[in-house]
Amino acid sequence: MAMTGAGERQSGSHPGAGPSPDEAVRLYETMLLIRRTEERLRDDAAAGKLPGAVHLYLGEEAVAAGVCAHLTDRDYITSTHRGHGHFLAKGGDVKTMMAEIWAKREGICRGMGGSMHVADVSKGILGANGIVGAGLSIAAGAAFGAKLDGRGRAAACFFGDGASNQGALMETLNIASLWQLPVIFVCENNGFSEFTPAAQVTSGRIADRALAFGVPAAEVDGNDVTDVWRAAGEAVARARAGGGPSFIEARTYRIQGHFEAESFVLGGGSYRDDHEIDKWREADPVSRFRSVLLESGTLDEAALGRIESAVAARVAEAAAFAAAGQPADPALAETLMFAPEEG
Amino acid sequence: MAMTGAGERQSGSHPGAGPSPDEAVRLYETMLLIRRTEERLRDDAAAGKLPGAVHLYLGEEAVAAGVCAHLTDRDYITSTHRGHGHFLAKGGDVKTMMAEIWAKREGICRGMGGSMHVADVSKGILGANGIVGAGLSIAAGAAFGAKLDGRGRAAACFFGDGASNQGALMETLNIASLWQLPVIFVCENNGFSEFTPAAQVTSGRIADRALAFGVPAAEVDGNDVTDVWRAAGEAVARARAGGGPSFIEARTYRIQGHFEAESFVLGGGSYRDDHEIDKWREADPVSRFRSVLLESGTLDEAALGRIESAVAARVAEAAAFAAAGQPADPALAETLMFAPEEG
Amino acid sequence: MARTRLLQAINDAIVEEMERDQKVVVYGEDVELSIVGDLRGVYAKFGRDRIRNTPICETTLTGMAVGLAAAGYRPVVQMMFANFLYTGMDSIANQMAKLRLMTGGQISLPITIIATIGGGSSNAAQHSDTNYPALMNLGGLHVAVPATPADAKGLVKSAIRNPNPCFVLEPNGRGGESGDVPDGEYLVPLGKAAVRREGDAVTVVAIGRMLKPALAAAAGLAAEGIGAEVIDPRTLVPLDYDTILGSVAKTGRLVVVDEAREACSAASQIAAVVAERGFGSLKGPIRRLCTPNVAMPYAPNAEAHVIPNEARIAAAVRELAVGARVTA
Amino acid sequence: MARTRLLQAINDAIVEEMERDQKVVVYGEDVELSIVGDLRGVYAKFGRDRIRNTPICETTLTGMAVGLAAAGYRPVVQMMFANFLYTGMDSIANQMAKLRLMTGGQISLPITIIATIGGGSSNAAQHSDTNYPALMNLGGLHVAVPATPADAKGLVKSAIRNPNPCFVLEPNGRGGESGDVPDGEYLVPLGKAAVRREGDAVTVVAIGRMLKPALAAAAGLAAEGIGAEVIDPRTLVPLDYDTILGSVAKTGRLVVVDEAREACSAASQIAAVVAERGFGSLKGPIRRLCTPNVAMPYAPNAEAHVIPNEARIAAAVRELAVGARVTA
Ligand SMILES: Cc1ncc(C[n+]2csc(CCOP(=O)(O)OP(=O)(O)O)c2C)c(N)n1
Ligand SMILES: Cc1ncc(C[n+]2csc(CCOP(=O)(O)OP(=O)(O)O)c2C)c(N)n1
Ligand SMILES: [Mg+2]
Ligand SMILES: [Mg+2]
Repeated sequence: MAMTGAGERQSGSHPGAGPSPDEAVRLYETMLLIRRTEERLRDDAAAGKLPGAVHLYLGEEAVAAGVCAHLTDRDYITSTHRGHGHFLAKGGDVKTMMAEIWAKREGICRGMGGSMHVADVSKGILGANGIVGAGLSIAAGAAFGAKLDGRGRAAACFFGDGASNQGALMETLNIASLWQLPVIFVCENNGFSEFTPAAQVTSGRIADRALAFGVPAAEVDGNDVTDVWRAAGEAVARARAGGGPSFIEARTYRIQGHFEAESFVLGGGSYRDDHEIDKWREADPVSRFRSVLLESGTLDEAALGRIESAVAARVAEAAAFAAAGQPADPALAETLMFAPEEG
Repeated sequence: MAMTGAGERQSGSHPGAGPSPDEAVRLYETMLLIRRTEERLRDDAAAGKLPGAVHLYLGEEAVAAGVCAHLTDRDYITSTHRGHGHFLAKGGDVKTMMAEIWAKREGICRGMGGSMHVADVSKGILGANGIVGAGLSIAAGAAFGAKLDGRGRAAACFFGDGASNQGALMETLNIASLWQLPVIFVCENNGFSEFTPAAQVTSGRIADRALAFGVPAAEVDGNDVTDVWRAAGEAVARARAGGGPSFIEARTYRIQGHFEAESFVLGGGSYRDDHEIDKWREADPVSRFRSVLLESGTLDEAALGRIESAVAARVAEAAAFAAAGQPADPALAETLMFAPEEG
Repeated sequence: MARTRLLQAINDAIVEEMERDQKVVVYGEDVELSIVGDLRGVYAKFGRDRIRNTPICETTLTGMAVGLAAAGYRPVVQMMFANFLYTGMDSIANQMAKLRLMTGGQISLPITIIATIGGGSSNAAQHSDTNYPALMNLGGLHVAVPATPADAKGLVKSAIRNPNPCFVLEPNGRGGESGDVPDGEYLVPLGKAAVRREGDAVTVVAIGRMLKPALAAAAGLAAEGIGAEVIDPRTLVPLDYDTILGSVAKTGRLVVVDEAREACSAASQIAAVVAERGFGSLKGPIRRLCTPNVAMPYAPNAEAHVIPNEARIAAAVRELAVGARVTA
Repeated sequence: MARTRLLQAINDAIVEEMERDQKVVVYGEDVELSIVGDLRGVYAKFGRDRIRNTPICETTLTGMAVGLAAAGYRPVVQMMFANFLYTGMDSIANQMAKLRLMTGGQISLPITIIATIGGGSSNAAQHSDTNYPALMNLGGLHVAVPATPADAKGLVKSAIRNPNPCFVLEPNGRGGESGDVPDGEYLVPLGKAAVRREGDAVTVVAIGRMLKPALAAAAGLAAEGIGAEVIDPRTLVPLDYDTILGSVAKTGRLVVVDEAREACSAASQIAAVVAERGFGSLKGPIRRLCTPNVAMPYAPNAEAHVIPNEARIAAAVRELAVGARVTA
């Protein structure tokens, strides 16, 4: 069953062919790379090694992995304050990303951006963004460019359930629908805006907001990478074929706090109970997909072990690279502000 | 059949009891007052007597009249750049409104606001507004206050089809639904944003945007004052009873240009054909309701004639008052900026 | 040389740049029929892939420009009245002005935003702001304020070719004004002021719509034997301080005329820089003539009361010049 | 007197005003648990009719404040970082700052908006703006920038009682700082600067978070025999020019320290007014120390490179003071 813009919302596990064995392996590698990287950053933050705030993607890996698997460097993504996973899934380099978060000269943004602004424009990663909802119109603009190019490029926009309450969402849904822009709206519904539960601030069903503008919408299990992959595959295919925008609401959960200083900021206050976190740990997208790979016979323990140690080595290498980096060049703050005039 | 928030949109003529004879007469008087006032302002603008831009409400009178008939001075409205009709229907004084548009000291805003900002806060008229969509959040705020007061007050927000593409609409629908605010969203769909037809810039059905947030929505014939009156009565009753927000899309048409300098600005360009205008002239809300009053025997020609000459006299008196007014006091621009500290 | 209206000069500049570079794409509310007038006929010439009407959603219009530029285009966004920039301010302030540094210089954003500023037409408070001070304070944005048709053409062309976000703020109500515009390719560099009239007694810096009354005042003062040197900065970011400081070095006296509200105005900025870098040449206080810190009133007489005009400019210059005579 | 953290002082002020006036209503994103920290415990004390979490929609948060105030309430809106004011700028600039004049004085808007400003915490460009210049230029808005816990309490209370829109901008990263706060009812009037240290050689005006390094510099300079008079304006609208001009009349020299970007900064505004009204007493150029016109970088060393600090303040004062000695 295809997504529908005819007022009918599609929910539940998403039909259609699943990823091939090779694709499945890549999906697992991507999720695992995000997982290990975020765990390392969690520990580095706890150890006071990171100067700024870090918002971690632990538990939400399947969304970035499942969507970006369908994109190439020629496609665009816009991301959020919780953007490490999107950056890595879209092919960003883990070493220069870590160096950026460490505020080092070798960072992908030369230490000028930090965790909330990791970007690699050469790979179509238009950047993590510290302004909730800002990525929506940027993605619409990139999709407008892609549409004018007529070369089948697409833009995916990641944003949270909290961001879906910014008017920018509806403005961009309207324009994307009218102009049939090749954009995929990916709402990562992890149930919270900071410490506020979605039920308190988000009325109705988020996917219905897309349907109201005639944008096909699907609700998927954001912790099932296959489900995300299928819905995203359909949406990206539609975009490339000139079929216009699509909306995917991925239900997921953030295992860490809103950001790594959360317990300090909360000062004893609490907004969710440990049972809820434990429940979601059991739905962990990485281990769930690991079992799928085993049961389907796609990979055996030995092969999985090889992948896992390879990823662990990459992350360790990246962390060492970041730690050994040089301090940022302060002069850049002034010299980089304006692009030099052409010709 | 009640409006519904259950995903079902209600369209077409609105059921339920109609206005009583007295109410019907008041509705006609209100529409006629707006009609004659706007005609006079149209002529004064053409004669170059009005310093600023004027956006006229000719042809849309039934919407303001039908909605405001259910409101008292204790209720609030927010209006648009096309706000004369809302001001008059909510009980604003035609003399001081005209004096304001003439930029006179006797104006309701002492000549500081003009046509786009006519307001009478003592009557709950929070003002015409030159920023498209700005009235939405102001109305939501006033409704929040009304809700906290718990005295059954309501706020109505008038806005156009063009304004419905501002993200502010969806933000306020969300908050109004969550907080069950006593606010009535009244979309005056006259088919155009300036010179741009709605089909080019407005996707889907506007009422569906409300339904996506669980806000009951109805589409009514905005040129049938009875239809508007019924839908608004239901919405205001719901608001007063603590039943939360409602959405009304009133289909109507503006007979004049976007503003009185339109033909000058268009410089020969055109965006609609005369047949369309003629078609809508035939659906003129004032003459339609006049026939209804006659046929229902509510009023005979003589009674109607008395009302019509009385209204004509009021408008002539208001225009004379405005013309005879003193120039605004320039010093006010500096002395009025800040309210004096209390106590 | 041809007599051209300011709106037409902007139109010519945009058409020329659209012909020159396929990547130039224009959008905004009602641009196809052009309610503002500076895009008339462009749609008929280029069609909807090069210029298109948008819904009313400024938040998205400014944000889309960032994405479209990132995708290799050169968006030209017509925002109508500069008051509507506030509605689209998030992407202007948090994205356009910051993305290049935040990405370590990976991105360049060749965006041109056009809007009209200023009062004098009884458009009232929500359609009369002169709000370039906020844009100047953001860093990362260029700001042009053409006062003549020739500059309007030359600055719009430079803005469109510039690899950074540029705001071109047309003086409201001057669409009808005519002036000579050089034929063919004509570019005015960003950051180069124009000395509109030479004089030795007092330097008068007049921004945008204030140039005309400043020149009128200067002409009148000449008859009194007071030589006012009138400088039109033309762009506020970058701002040609050298030309201003050079003039003050000669005259020793400065009046800055700015339609913006007084607090943190461009006039304050220019006065502060001269009080810092040109203090040695100052022979008297620096006078600023601005709109007071008020919302623009609707009534014509009230507007006239708050906006700087020829008489006030002449009085300020005269007051300083008297000092000049004494010390001379 | 009690040692209190700045965040706690704001919290105390809000609680006292909420107890004093039932019409004071607080809302914002995550105010119930208070992610910023200045509202901790308020929800438990007053419940959801007095303080409530909102969705993320700044455009509506600022607009609702206008309607809620028009309905007779005194909204206190916590906007978190001042960069998010841009997202809600339309209602700030086009409504709050203008509605009173546009309605001919019919309406008064007792709105308090609280947000944190400034860098120094590696929050990067989108969470570090010091953007009061834009607010100052709008007219119709009051702006307070408390630098001490006592002022934070006294200014928040005055802001909430004031019948006009007031912005209280907390210095980012100072939540932990403690200072003495008078017990009981304590109000600091809007528009009254504080002379934090007396001196005869150079006047140093230091805004908000810049007060601390300015006082440190002044202490060091005293050892060199250079008397710096340090003034904390406390509010930028209204701005206490008389106190500043009075001090310059004594010292003849002025340094203004402002974390805002240099162009059209509060420092430029203060310098311009002194160059206009205090020119006669000036013995040397006016020095401004600001953040250059850049987006705030992330790396701590790059932040330190652009934000004014004690060493730069001391150097600027010393430079002017040398002149002072010579002429003395
Ligand atoms: C415009 C804006 N408003 C507020 C914030 C503060 N803020 C940062 S993250 C966040 C919550 C976002 O929730 P959601 O969109 O669901 O993303 P999640 O953190 O859950 O991934 C808020 C309110 C911001 N960064 N930008
Ligand atoms: C924020 C903002 N953007 C643009 C404009 C310019 N403008 C004035 S009226 C208008 C069209 C409004 O259309 P609609 O909401 O349908 O109201 P109508 O004029 O049809 O009654 C536009 C774009 C404005 N005033 N404010
Ligand atoms: Mg969330
Ligand atoms: Mg319309």
